Amino acid sequence: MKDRSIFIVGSAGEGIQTVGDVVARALLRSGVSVFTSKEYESRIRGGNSSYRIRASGPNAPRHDADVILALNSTAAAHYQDTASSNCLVLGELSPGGEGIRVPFQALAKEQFSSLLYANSIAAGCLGAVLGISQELLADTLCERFSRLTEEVLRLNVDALALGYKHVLPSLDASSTIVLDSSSSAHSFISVHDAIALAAVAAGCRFMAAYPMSPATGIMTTFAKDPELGVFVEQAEDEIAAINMSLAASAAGARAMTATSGGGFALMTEGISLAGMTETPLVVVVAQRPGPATGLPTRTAQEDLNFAIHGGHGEFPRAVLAPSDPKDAIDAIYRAFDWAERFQTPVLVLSDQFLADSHFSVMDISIPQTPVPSGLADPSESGAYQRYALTEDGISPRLALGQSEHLVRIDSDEHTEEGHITEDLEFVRPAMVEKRLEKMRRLKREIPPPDDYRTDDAETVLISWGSSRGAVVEAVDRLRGMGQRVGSLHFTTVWPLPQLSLPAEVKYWTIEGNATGQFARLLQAEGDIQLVGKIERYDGMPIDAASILAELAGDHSEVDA
Amino acid sequence: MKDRSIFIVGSAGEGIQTVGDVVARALLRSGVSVFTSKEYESRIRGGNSSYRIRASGPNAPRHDADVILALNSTAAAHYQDTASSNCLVLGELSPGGEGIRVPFQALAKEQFSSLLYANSIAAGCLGAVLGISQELLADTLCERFSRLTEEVLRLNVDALALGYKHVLPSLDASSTIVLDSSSSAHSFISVHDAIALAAVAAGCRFMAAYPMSPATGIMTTFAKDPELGVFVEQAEDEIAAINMSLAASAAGARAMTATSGGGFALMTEGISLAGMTETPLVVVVAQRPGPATGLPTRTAQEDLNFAIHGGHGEFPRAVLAPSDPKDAIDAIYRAFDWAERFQTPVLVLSDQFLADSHFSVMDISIPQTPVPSGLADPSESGAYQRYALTEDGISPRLALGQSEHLVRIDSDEHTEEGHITEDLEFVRPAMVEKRLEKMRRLKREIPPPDDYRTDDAETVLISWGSSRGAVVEAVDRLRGMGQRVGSLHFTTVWPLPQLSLPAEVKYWTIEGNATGQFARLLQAEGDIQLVGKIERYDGMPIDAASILAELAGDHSEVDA
Amino acid sequence: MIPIEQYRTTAENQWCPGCPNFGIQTALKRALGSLNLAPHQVCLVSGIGQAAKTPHYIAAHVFNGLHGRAIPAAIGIQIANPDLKTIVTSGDGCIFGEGGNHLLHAFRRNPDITVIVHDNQIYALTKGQGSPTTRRGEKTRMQFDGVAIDPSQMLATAIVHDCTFVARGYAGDLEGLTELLKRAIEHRGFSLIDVIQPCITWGNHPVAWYKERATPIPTDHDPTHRDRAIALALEAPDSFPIGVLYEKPAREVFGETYRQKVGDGPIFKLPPLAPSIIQSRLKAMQIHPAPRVGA
Amino acid sequence: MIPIEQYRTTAENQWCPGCPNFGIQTALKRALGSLNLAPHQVCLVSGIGQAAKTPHYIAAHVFNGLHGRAIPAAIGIQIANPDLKTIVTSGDGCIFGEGGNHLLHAFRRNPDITVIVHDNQIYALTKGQGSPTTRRGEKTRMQFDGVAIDPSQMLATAIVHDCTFVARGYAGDLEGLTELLKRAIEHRGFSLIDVIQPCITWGNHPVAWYKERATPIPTDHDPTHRDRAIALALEAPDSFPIGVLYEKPAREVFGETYRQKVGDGPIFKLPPLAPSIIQSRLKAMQIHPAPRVGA
Ligand SMILES: Cc1ncc(C[n+]2csc(CCOP(=O)(O)OP(=O)(O)O)c2C)c(N)n1
Ligand SMILES: Cc1ncc(C[n+]2csc(CCOP(=O)(O)OP(=O)(O)O)c2C)c(N)n1
Ligand code: SF4
Ligand code: SF4
Ligand SMILES: [Mg+2]
Ligand SMILES: [Mg+2]
Repeated sequence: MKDRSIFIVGSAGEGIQTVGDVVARALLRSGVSVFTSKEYESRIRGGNSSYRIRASGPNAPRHDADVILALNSTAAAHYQDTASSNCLVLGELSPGGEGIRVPFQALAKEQFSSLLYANSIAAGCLGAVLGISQELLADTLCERFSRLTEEVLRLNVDALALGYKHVLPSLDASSTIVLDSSSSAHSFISVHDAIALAAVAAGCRFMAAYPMSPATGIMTTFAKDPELGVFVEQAEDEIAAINMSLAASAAGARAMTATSGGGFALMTEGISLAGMTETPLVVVVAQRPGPATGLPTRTAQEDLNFAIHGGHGEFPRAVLAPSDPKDAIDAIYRAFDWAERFQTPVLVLSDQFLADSHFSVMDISIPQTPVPSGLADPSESGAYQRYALTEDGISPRLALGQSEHLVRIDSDEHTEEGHITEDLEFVRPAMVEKRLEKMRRLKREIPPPDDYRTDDAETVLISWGSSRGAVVEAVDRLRGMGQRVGSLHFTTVWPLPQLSLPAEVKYWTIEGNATGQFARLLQAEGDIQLVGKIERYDGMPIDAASILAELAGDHSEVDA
Repeated sequence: MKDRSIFIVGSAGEGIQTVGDVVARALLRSGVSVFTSKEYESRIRGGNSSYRIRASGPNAPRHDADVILALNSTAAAHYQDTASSNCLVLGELSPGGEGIRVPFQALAKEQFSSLLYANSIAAGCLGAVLGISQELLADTLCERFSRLTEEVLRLNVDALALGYKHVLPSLDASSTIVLDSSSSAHSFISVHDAIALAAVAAGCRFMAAYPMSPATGIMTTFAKDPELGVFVEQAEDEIAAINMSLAASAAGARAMTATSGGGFALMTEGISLAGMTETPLVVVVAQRPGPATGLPTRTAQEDLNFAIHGGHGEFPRAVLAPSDPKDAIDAIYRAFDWAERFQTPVLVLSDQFLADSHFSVMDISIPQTPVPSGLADPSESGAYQRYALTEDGISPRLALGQSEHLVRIDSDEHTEEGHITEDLEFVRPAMVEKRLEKMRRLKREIPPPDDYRTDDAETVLISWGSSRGAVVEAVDRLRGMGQRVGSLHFTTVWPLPQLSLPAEVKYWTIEGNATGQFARLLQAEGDIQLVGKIERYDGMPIDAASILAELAGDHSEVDA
Repeated sequence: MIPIEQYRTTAENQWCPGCPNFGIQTALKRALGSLNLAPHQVCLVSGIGQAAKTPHYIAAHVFNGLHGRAIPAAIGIQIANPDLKTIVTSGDGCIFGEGGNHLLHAFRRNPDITVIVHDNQIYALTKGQGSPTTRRGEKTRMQFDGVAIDPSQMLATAIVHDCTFVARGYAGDLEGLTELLKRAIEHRGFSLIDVIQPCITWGNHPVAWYKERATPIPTDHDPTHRDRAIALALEAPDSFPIGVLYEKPAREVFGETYRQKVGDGPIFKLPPLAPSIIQSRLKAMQIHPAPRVGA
Repeated sequence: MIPIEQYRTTAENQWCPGCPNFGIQTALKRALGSLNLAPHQVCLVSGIGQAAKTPHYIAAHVFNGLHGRAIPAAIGIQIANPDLKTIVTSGDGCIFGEGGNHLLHAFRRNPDITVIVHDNQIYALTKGQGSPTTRRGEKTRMQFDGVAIDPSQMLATAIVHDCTFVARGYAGDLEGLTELLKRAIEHRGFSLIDVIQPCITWGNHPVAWYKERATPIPTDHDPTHRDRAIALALEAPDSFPIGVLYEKPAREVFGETYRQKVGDGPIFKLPPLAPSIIQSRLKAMQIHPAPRVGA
């Protein structure tokens, strides 16, 4: 059987992450591809949260569960509406709830005199249900807890066995799940992991940032792993973060920063500074639902317009919105490359869904060489001028202190030399045109959107960023039902490529906001008639089922 | 004869403002309508600057001069290219320059033993050239310098007389200028004067702001005139400014703030907060050329997109861009009214040109009563909920501390009561829809654009904000040449009204930026085919002559 | 004396069970109660963070704004409605980190507000990064090799700016903290109280470690003595002398001049401006042509 | 010893004739010259304001960024290229006002940069509003009835943060200022020097008023004595004791640990990261199926 959705539910701090990780990894080790995602409240302990495993299905979210493992009964009740028909519920059931009751806490207390073992019991139960061998499970658990003493590890393995044994008798043919498996190795990786590693590989050496969900993980990856060689500084605020990063870049250290919408708001003056000073800078904006503080731990695609237009004045920029780890590696390479070559800010939009999801991917790779340096050879410059006017708008760039050539970087409108100017007749228009010429050239490099099964499509779903998995799944399912559906997916969302779209096709846009930002963008940039817009803005990621429901004219899934 | 353009040129600190003010006021007192504008460098002393008087012409800029009065010879040289054919140049001529040489400084030194009198001599010269009576000039000068001692005043009047007498013999019929005049009273007022007074009249009581050209004048007006009753605070930065103003508004003080692009960048997080907390707030964004520091004392219309999209997340807002003092009074009333009624931020875009121009206007008036309060009657609320869900999306608003009803204002997604929520199923979508419903209703109130001579027009010039005067002048001049031209001018630039534009007309957009921001906005929001875009981005205001040149296919005036 | 039950709200508490934030919450309720400040007479203001959720858990007016921006918001509220007791209650990251500039300039203004810093020496809500008060060398979930920079010294900074009420409290000392909060709230002008609040989830030290170091300021301390007050302030983060470090008689508070001019009380209660004022300003801009005498 | 002509640039100076900023400019050129710092070894960093134009007038690398943001920019530059002498030269409004938070946190980091504040106690470029150092009561073009709040005390704040070089200079004292600047620039770690710079256009006092009050710190002052240093700092804005207020031996500077790990010198000269490092991280994420034993 294929495509199983497993929710491990509980409250923050209770251990759903541990149980989920052990089970997900054990599945992977048994050859089953998994996709995991998380949803949780903005608090440290308590509340309701879930760790979601989608086994042998596509890398896309599902909002219903085939198995629910509940670590406490409140969570069991909270998530009971997510149960698919035939869902197996196990663990601490809600009062009156049906399923296999396993009193994790009581068992842990009874058998191990400590609540700490409840999670291993739970992992054992779930492993059994999923048909993972007990040995493999125990192995995975030991790997994950390698820091524990041997004694404690042994007790955890016992607890796992207890759980495993406890649940076996209650399983019959219908409740045991058999999953597709293969013998190929998968990488189990999140988009933010991919962003961090690709950035380092691309040559990033500097990041100043201020913690903000869901962007923090990128900085944490650098900070945790000093061998990556990135200078990381937790700035006092986002303004310091972007100014430090930008100036470090001007002084020759390839730099990036990362934040979420509210922090990005504070950075927009710096974005404009990067535009004016022609300084390469990569900025990751990990979206969450707004406005203002909004829902800090949830997901959204609401900051597209802001990413495109944030910052005063006019200057070139690109905005990329990757959808999965491979796409993210590409996007980050492209971002650093464009930043270097066009000497301007490049934004990368991700979101909480991407930050907290792990994808199973095969054949993932990261280029072995960094993005070529955009720095000029100082020996070639005669009298050096940082903003020399050239045909393509691109001036040879030297870093501050790179050589004896003085480099002058200026936020005012400036002469070729980098001094403040008040020359409105020649210098100002020339500098405006120089900057816009770069945008024109950048635009020529924009790749076309990703085409999926559009050849004979009568309906085309248009998406951008994190929703690709769900859209592809929707297309496949609709094709399975005999419908001629395809999709066009945009990873580069600004500038848009020149599009020539067949007119007779029915276009739908699909995005994680309530105002159809991408739909409007398409309309401003080209000639497109949309038949409908699918918008999700409840803080959860777009899933195939809700797309199907919307297309079928049933709005309940999306508007709810 | 009509429409004379007079440039008083000199360096900063030298007194062009004094000379200009005296002459402009004297013209007004002799019944001549004047429009004045200023252009100057970002420095305190030195450089080249001009005070421009357009007499008995429209309230719109001209880039060429019929009279140039130069306070120093460098300025005379700098501005010599602006001379129209037949231009009369007088004062300190450039080496080899033609015109009536008046050595202001030497005369002042000689006759009054002090350079301080040079400006009065200059005012006298210019007054004579413009046919203003010496008495009236002297009177105006005394009025303007009422703070000086009588002795000094008398000496200044003597200096003025000296200038007057000095230049008279050099004037012949062709060089004396006779201007149209009337006996109606004019108000001589700038758009920022109008904004400040209208804001106070509309009920504004609080402004925290941080100085930034060209927005500072609004705060200065309040600070200088405590009788206006506005609590003014110079904040430590723009972030403090918007948060103070917003919170004061939440506590019942009608509030505004003002800044320019870079400061607005720092305020965008606060704009989003106003959207989320549903707090009325009026923010004036006085534009100048960017990006970054750009040209601090010049003009532009580059922040349209940023004003529309600045701030993370999705929430209702309106953006108004007045073109002249009357329009500004309307816009400010509308801004405060919308802010109160829709409980959301409203932005008002002005620019340096508007900030530094004085218009002659007849019959200007400001409503006698403030905008109605958006505060609810606390005695009507049972169990009060700040974010109560209502059909129109508008919840009865009580201020913090208005009554015994507790008011909870929250930047997180919140319940009706104003508490943090994690309810994604009902509360979050309902709150998103509530906020968007307000936008839908706001959109219904958007007035159509201003129509000017479009009835039989084959060509329509589309403009927004500060360029109206120039566009109207261009239309009139083209009509005078027999061309069927009209214009559509937008003061409300976001949201746009529903437009149904006749398809056979040739549309041009005209705006002060290099990327055609408004043109793109029109294309995103409606079906419009543009035949051309006229864009000016050299830091100077759009004028009729450059529009005419562009329409005639001669790009030299605009692209230079 | 208002019983503390009257400050209960319906909001579900989101703190970790046992968090010392509960102590601050209770102490604040008690202080308000014993000062007879009814919920509607109080406005609680915060930014974003765990501490910043406090206003949801105490019945009062609430302004829960942006991370770092509680102080300017409180100043705006205090000016708009001076009848409210405006109290900021937010985290160390919020007030000393993102919002540092506002605190610095609040010292200068002396607004009549109280600022309570829940000083847990960590960014708790974002899961354990160092905050401006984290001790040098301590390991966190961002500074894995230990924080490499020195802590902020904002109490000493308050004192050099002659802030007229500067105190340090301890979240575990309910009685003492209640008293300190009462004094801070009663103080006319700006009062700053840094409350040591061990974080039992992300903190590097057990509560006992803090308790040991949170010792009362010697009773012979003269709180008008600047140098001694600074020395006491600078003992942190190694130890936390608890009590009033610095206190001076109230001086002019922010907005007083304005109120003297336009009238006291909330601005929304002021009568509208006389239209004649605007009209006179407009009139001053009007220019009437004089009879022309000709050149 | 490099002659000061070598620091000349082609930029047209935009200051008012006679402005004491010229004095700071000359002193800085002299200091650089006598420290044998060639133009390309120096990076001048500023925000926006009259003072912030300084970098255009002295031959060196220039980063003239945003108003208030010179310090984070300088820190970024210093980390990216520790071989450069990175010197901030900007206004009181820029550094103490808009940029206050960055200064506050720079104290904590101790980056090896020098910050020169052109302290004219006014916002000059925006035409005369009060700055954070304007004396209470002084009238400005925004505070028409006089500034109603107290001045910032950032030197005292530096001292309580144990900033290891804190000085005050006077723009009119070329010799003395040159010496101070030399010491500040030579100092390893963060050095802050507030230079009293009368504004002859917007200032409320004639230069003589300042000159009178800019008196040398008594020679017996012990710059390691915190309390006395604070007392000297707090004499401003009534008088301006000139000299080094506070000085401590250098301590660990910002970024040292990083450089110890990856190598010294500019980051752009570092060899690219060994690809094996990335590959090993990728590999750690790879999961190979084990033979399944069946449930
Ligand atoms: C502009 C902005 N930047 C960052 C964040 C993310 N953020 C939320 S709370 C927090 C830190 C909270 O620390 P603190 O103020 O000490 O409160 P605590 O959680 O420790 O009580 C941060 C960085 C944000 N909400 N807004
Ligand atoms: C974000 C931002 N806010 C405001 C301004 C406007 N501004 C430019 S210079 C300045 C004040 C300058 O004062 P100071 O730093 O003391 O320098 P000075 O001109 O006195 O030398 C201000 C407010 C700006 N450029 N950017
Ligand atoms: S994370 Fe720390 S500060 Fe936050 S509630 Fe838990 S224990 Fe308290
Ligand atoms: S305005 Fe003041 S500080 Fe600026 S150059 Fe002129 S005198 Fe100097
Ligand atoms: Mg904290
Ligand atoms: Mg200054």
